[in-house]
Amino acid sequence: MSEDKKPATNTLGLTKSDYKGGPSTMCKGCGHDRISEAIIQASYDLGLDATNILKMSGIGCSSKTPAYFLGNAMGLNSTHGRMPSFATGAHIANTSMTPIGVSGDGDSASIGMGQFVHILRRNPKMVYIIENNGVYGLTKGQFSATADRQSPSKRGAYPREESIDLCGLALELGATFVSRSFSGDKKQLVPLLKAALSFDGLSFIDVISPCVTFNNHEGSTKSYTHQKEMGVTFHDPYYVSPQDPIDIEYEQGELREVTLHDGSKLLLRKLEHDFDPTDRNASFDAIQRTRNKGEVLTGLIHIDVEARSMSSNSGLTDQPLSMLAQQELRPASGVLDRINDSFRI
Amino acid sequence: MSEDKKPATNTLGLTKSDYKGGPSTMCKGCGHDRISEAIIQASYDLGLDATNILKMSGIGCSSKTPAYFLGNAMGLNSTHGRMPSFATGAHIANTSMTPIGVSGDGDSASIGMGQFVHILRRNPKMVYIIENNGVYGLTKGQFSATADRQSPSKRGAYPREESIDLCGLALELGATFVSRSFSGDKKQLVPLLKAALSFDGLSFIDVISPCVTFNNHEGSTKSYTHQKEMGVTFHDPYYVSPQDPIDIEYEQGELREVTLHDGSKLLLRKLEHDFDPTDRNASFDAIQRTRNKGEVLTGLIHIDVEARSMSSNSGLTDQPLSMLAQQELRPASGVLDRINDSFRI
Amino acid sequence: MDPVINDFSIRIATANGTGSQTSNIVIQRALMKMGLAASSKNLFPSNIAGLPTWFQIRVSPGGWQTMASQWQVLLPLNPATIGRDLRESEPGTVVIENSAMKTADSEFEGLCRYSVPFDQLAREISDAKLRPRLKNLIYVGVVAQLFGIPIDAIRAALGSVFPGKETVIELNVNAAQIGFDFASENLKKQDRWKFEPADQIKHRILIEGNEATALGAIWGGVSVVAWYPITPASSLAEALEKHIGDCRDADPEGGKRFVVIQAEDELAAIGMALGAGWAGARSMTSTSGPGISLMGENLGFGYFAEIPTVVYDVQRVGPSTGLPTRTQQSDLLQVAFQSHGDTRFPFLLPANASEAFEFSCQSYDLADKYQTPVLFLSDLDLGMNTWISDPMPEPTGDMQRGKIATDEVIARLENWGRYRDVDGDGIPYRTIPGVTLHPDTAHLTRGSGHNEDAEYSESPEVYKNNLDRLSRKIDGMVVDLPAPVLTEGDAPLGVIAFGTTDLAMQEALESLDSKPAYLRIRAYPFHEEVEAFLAEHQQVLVIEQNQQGQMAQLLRMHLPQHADRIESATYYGGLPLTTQIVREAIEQQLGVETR
Amino acid sequence: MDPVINDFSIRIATANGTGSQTSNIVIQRALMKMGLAASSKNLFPSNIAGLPTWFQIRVSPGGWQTMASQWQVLLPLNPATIGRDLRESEPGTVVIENSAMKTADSEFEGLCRYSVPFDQLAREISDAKLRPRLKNLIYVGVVAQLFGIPIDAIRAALGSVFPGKETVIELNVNAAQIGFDFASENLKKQDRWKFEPADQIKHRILIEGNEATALGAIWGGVSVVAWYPITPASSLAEALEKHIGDCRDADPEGGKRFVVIQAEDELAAIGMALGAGWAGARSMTSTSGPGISLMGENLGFGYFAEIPTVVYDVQRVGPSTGLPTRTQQSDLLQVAFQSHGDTRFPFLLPANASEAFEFSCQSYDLADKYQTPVLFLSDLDLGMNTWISDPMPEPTGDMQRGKIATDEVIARLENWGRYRDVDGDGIPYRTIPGVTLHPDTAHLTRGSGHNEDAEYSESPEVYKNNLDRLSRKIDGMVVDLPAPVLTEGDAPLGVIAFGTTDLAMQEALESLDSKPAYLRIRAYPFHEEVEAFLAEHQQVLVIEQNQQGQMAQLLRMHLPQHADRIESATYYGGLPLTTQIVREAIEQQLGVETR
Ligand SMILES: Cc1ncc(C[n+]2csc(CCOP(=O)(O)OP(=O)(O)O)c2C)c(N)n1
Ligand SMILES: Cc1ncc(C[n+]2csc(CCOP(=O)(O)OP(=O)(O)O)c2C)c(N)n1
Ligand code: SF4
Ligand code: SF4
Ligand SMILES: [Mg+2]
Ligand SMILES: [Mg+2]
Repeated sequence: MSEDKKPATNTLGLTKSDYKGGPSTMCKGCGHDRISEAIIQASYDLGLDATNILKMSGIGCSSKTPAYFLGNAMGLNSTHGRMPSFATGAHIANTSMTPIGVSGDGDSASIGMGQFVHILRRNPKMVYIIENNGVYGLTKGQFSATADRQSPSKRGAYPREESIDLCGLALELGATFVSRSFSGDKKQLVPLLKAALSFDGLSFIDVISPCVTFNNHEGSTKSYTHQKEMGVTFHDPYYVSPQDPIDIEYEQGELREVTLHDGSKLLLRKLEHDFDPTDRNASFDAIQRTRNKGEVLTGLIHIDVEARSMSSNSGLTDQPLSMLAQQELRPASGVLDRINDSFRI
Repeated sequence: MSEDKKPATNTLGLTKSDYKGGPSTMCKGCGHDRISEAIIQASYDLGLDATNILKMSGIGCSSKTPAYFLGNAMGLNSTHGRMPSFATGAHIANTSMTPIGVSGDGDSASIGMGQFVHILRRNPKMVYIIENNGVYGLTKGQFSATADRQSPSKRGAYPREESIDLCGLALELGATFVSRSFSGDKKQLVPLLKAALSFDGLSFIDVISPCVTFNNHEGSTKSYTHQKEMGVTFHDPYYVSPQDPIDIEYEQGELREVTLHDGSKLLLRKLEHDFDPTDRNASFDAIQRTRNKGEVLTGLIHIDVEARSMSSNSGLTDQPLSMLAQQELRPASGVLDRINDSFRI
Repeated sequence: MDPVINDFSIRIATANGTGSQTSNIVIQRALMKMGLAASSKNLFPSNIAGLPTWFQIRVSPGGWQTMASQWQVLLPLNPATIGRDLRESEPGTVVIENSAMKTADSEFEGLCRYSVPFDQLAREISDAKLRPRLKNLIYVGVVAQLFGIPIDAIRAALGSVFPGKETVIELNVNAAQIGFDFASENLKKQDRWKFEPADQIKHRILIEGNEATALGAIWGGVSVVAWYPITPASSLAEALEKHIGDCRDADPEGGKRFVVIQAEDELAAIGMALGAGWAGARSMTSTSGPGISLMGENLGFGYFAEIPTVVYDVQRVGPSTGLPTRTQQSDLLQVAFQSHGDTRFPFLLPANASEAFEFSCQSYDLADKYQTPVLFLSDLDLGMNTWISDPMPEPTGDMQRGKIATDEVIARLENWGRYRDVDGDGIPYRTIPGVTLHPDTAHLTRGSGHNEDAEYSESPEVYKNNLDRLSRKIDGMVVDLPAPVLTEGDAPLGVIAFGTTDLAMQEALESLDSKPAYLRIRAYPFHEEVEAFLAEHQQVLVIEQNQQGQMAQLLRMHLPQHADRIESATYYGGLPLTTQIVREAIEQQLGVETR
Repeated sequence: MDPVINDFSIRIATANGTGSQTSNIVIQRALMKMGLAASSKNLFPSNIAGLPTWFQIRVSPGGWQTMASQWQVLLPLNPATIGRDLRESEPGTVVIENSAMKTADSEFEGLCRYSVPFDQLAREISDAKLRPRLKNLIYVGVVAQLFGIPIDAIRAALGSVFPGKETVIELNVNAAQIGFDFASENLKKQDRWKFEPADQIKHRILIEGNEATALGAIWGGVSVVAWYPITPASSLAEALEKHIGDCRDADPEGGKRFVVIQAEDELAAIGMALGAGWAGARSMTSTSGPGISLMGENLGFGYFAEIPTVVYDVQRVGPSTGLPTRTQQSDLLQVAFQSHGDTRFPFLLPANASEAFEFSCQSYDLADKYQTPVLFLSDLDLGMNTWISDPMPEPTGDMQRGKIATDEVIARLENWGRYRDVDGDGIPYRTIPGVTLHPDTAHLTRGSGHNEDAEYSESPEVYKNNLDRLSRKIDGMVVDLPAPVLTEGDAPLGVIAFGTTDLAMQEALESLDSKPAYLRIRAYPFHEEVEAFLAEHQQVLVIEQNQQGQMAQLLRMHLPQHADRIESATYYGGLPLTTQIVREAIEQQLGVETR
């Protein structure tokens, strides 16, 4: 009778579901799933050819998510904290491939800090997303280095150390694309991802992504679940309460107080629309200023449009190294004779 | 005939040579030796009891130097890049001991970056010195992560990556004592060391310390030797030219252009005497401003006098953990019965 | 059909994160309240919520805690695995199914089926918000009614799970009662399985291996703990942090006598542990495979610089990330020769929870006495399952802090040097900053070549002598390491096993007509008894939970004269070892031998 | 006193950083210009300037390049070591001393002493600023005059050291002439040592092992190099970077076909190498002991995820920092079982520079074909000393990239899966992003449990099958690994050695009356020939350069049926192995056997 409703397609003639991956195994309501969705949306919008993407990750709940988006892209789920080096190697082997690196705050800010710092310096063309929940999700709720100093963990202890501001750190290290968003802020995150995918260099996105299951306590700025129900505290370590994800929308320049499920508050400050992210001093100032006020700055904090990526700088041939043939790799016959001769005394 | 000239002594009745170590095996003129001398001087001036110091280091020329100062102090020359963790463990085992950690830019800014970042967050009471020459001395002249972007190495290649400003990084990470000096500027370095030794927290000192033997090329900002003599370039990789160390003296607020042996220039800007290092925003500004001008800021850049060290925060007993006796460590008899009971179903 | 009393297993299949684990524990504890040594195995996924998980409870007349290779009762409550769960069940297995799942009748063929409308029953829980947490208790009630667990035992079990929380307990009991009532009214007992009170537990306790290990460390005097989270080791450090404040008195001003540091990674954790060990504190770190691999370089430093510390490796399935929530004994070769160069690391192999306590406690004496990192190798099965265990034994004797270069020692020895072997046992007198105050003791500890006075040296002779002394020292440890345990047999076969394999070995031995002699190795390097055992048996079978037969390989290396008679039987699927696997391996070996 | 021609060694003791190394090389090369196979050993400290260093040059009729255990000529030019240098010299040794050192005459007793006022002679070098660099050439002149090296040979040698730098060459020749003239005028030849031209070198080249290894990598097609500096491996990556731009053509626009990345550490270096290998490039990293220890976790990932890459371990003296500038073969056990869990890594054992080239080149085919990290184990002796070597052999045959899941393969196999063993050899068809474009090839490579289709799995059977396939794959490599080299003998003994021990073995064999059979192992896992060799010999001696007899241990593990007959002889002082040590070990063994 009626015609079949065809799903919408993008410039490549692909539907949005062509950009999906396998079913997620995150906890229901986990912020990480929202980020996967944003990646799917941005890729669809851009008409991305997923076979030119390399999904790279470390270890953690966040690092599992590459299984849940861009099912047509190859991916590598490496070791804990080492995504940056694997991504660098994979990308340089074939610079026509853009890595989307997904990491966690434990993965990048604790064990992976060294590689995080050094990949920022190297600046390969890739998207580097940290799904930042201030906690080790997969190992069940220990603090990470981005945990707020004032947040008690599930067992009630306070982290004793200074929390790391990943965007401030990236900026200090000379990163050329520094941004932050919130997992449930599709309106901000999707465009940021699109910009990131188009940038010639490392685009860093710090995405605050609340962990439903751990970090769930009053006073936390990165969580949105609760353990108390009907005045009865269960303390059941084996029960993971399914939650609805938090979605938010707010305007540029606005300060948004996100009230989380447990009643705790997170102050997000979106950059003004006339903010000039190409001015590095202004970027420093903006971070510094909001930080002093206890706000978390979101948006494209810094971009250096003149920066060139490691790959652009490397003087490499256009043909991927991974595809060079024997005649391009092995010196012509005769060269070894010449070399041998040069070692004759 | 005349009375023996007795050497001067300090408050402990010790002479300066009581603070010396074994003979140095650095190259003649190496900046690192000047730093050892400054440590000896500061310790003598303070009347330090060296048996309360733990000399800690990693691997590198710089990391060898603890053998050359404070011969009465115990020391531990650990593995490459891991001094921070060894120092943390040693100090917490006995908080009445203050570590003087000596590291290199390779040791701390490359392989050791993760531990460097995290010890800054933890903030144990210790002095953390990076003898910064922009180069891997002991492995013969490869770039380190603090090499200037514009400096060609001995073989003429340029580092492709952004150079790390260790003080900027420390400040961003919330370090509570951030300072920089030059190995040959005794007048600045000795007082800084004295302040550092008295501070309750991690006192970070980035000391620019030219490598005589490598990094020796025109245009470098961290070297002071030369390969050309009489117009004849030897390129003799086996000859290490002995040099005089560079000593400088300049006033607060002054910009000092240090002309190095090879003709290259280093612009040092000493902080004004009225600079308020307790204002963290001012510290950020000062670093940022000088950096924009291509100057290297020296002096006590930041100090948070209210900060408390890891040890002060840890709620530890005053008695060193290393000295607790069995009766303080092993629960009284009876406790285990109670514990066993608690596991009875 | 005669009833079978107290001799069957219940397998419960659910998804993780649903809270079913609490219900499972309640069943186990309720049985214990009846005096039954109900053991449990938790087979959980590497995931937080939603993936398949199984819990298996076993009761047997012998009180065996080995995982049963078959279950007699199945609760296939996870739609994702029900097909497979049913297929893997033997004919006659009792199945308590959720009638809402609408599984084809054909799938239940040959099985003894009870259908329960769990979802419908759940609606009887009045509060909708609490329903998801409480509904699992319904199957507890059904099981209780069908197999003879009194509701009072359930209530008592809940009391031990939620101590003091009367409201919570009541809410849970009520939910269980729903299942209980449904079963009494609607299910007609068609099977022969039954629980009855007994006196199997006696003085024993229920404890996780990791918790016992952690308590052992406290009694061992650990004061600096540096760790990095990783399954299945996390609960060790977490249990330690939980208990140490209670067990160890603070000073009169309330100052703590320990510190627990969550390090940024395993490289830092071992660095801190070694730094603290060097400075004289008893220190430790705990991890699993990937962390052990990262510790290699620093462990080598500890070996060569001679620094005491204790490293716990709760083994999981490798290689790489492997199966992080499954059990294995596959880090032996890695640990024994960890780090480049000629190194060797002693390790301890606890087989049960009370040994976990004992060896853990003892490790600190060993590390101090021999001035070297000591490895403690348990596994996920021991570490993360609960065990009905002998009580943890109060350590006898005083702490041994080993040889320390006190002023008295230095005066006595004349020629003291940090690395000088004055007693002929390879063990020098060590320094502790702030304790050894004699000016001669100041030196720079290093991982590079050093002479007996701890001075830098590149001399070949100095180097060789030092390495030989180190080797002598490690070999000499056997006198203090836990000796192997011998069980005599009558069959012409000797069997060697270690760690958690012990339980399956013991049960297998009981069931075998012709019994091989059994040697349980408890430490490396090996005692002389191991050589003697090999010498006495024409054929030796090493049973272990890894692919390569790593213990067999270590034995072949160190006792080459017997290498040709060492056979290897391995299981490495990651599940707790069953008696059946062990028995078959032995029978096969005996068959080959006697044929 | 009859002259002895071309059969003695010269040992030169100086401090490092003084430029003496240049002079030493000039002597060696001058001898080569005379047609002599003058070999050299450089014994340098872990330091940049000022510590003791020795350089030993050997000429022998057989052209042996083994380090001589004694020297016939000594130049004790370092005041810090002169006493010991003299004491270690045998009676009759010729000593060329610096008369300014004022060593007591008694120290020279029994030695043949030539005194040279080096400092005074140095003043004849007119330019004071250049004097420190040139003055070492004076001893070159003295040696030349005393033992018969023509000044022209010195000049020619300098030409090869400073190619094209005529002024520099002249300045140096002039300085050498000062010494030469002094010797002719003042020293009366009292010894019998003499060089004479000969034709020992033939077609051979002079090359460092690391440089040959680097060239092998270029010919092997490496395109991604990630490394971190460490002695004695640095010169491998540095040589590679030096040569690759010249040897490998850029594209027509000048685009490079390789990249060399100095990583921030070894963890990152192996990560990059594996990332690149996974993405399809031929990749490598190079390091030494401490770096290998840090790579453990990622190597295990490479093993389990099946990623090709080549890892060079230029071994130095461990454990820990050990003696970083001394040689050893002590990483075997570490490398074979690196990483937690059941892993196994194949490794290659080159014995000389041309094999270094060959094996290095071949490693890339092996890694690609077997989809696994391949280890290349050389050592400081091979890597950092110069060797008179057969020319590097042009590789025969084409590069082998192994099985790749092209569209054609996928169509043909129907049931392709990333980890499915369709050919029965354990080797699956791998994917390369951008090359394997079939939609079915997209998957997530992981270090956690996975099935044949690369999907996440916690199934025990899937895990076991996968691990067994991996094991089969690694075992299967022997067909492509370099086979052992057998030298028949007549004594009732078989000797096994490998790597740089080969040279001393060969020289020892030549000198022995009764010759044992000699098997040189060139790779792990072992070929059948190794088993056969063990089976054929009642007694087998494994000679190696480490403390534990690590190769002997590997043999005992893998060939237990022969374990009881495997004896071990080890040297681990860190100096290059001498023939004497090997000969004595064999003689002792034969003595025991024949007595
Ligand atoms: C070497 C190593 N150490 C420890 C672990 C255990 N581990 C797995 S995930 C994880 C932390 C993950 O935290 P994060 O990166 O923040 O991810 P999240 O789960 O919070 O998304 C840890 C410590 C590991 N897999 N490997
Ligand atoms: C794990 C490891 N990797 C590499 C090395 C080799 N190594 C020794 S010192 C050094 C660099 C030292 O540089 P830096 O810290 O800047 O000290 P400097 O010599 O310049 O003072 C390196 C890479 C090592 N010892 N250990
Ligand atoms: S544990 Fe936290 S981070 Fe992990 S899946 Fe659940 S909600 Fe997400
Ligand atoms: S190499 Fe450089 S850093 Fe090392 S001792 Fe010499 S001058 Fe100093
Ligand atoms: Mg996290
Ligand atoms: Mg340096």
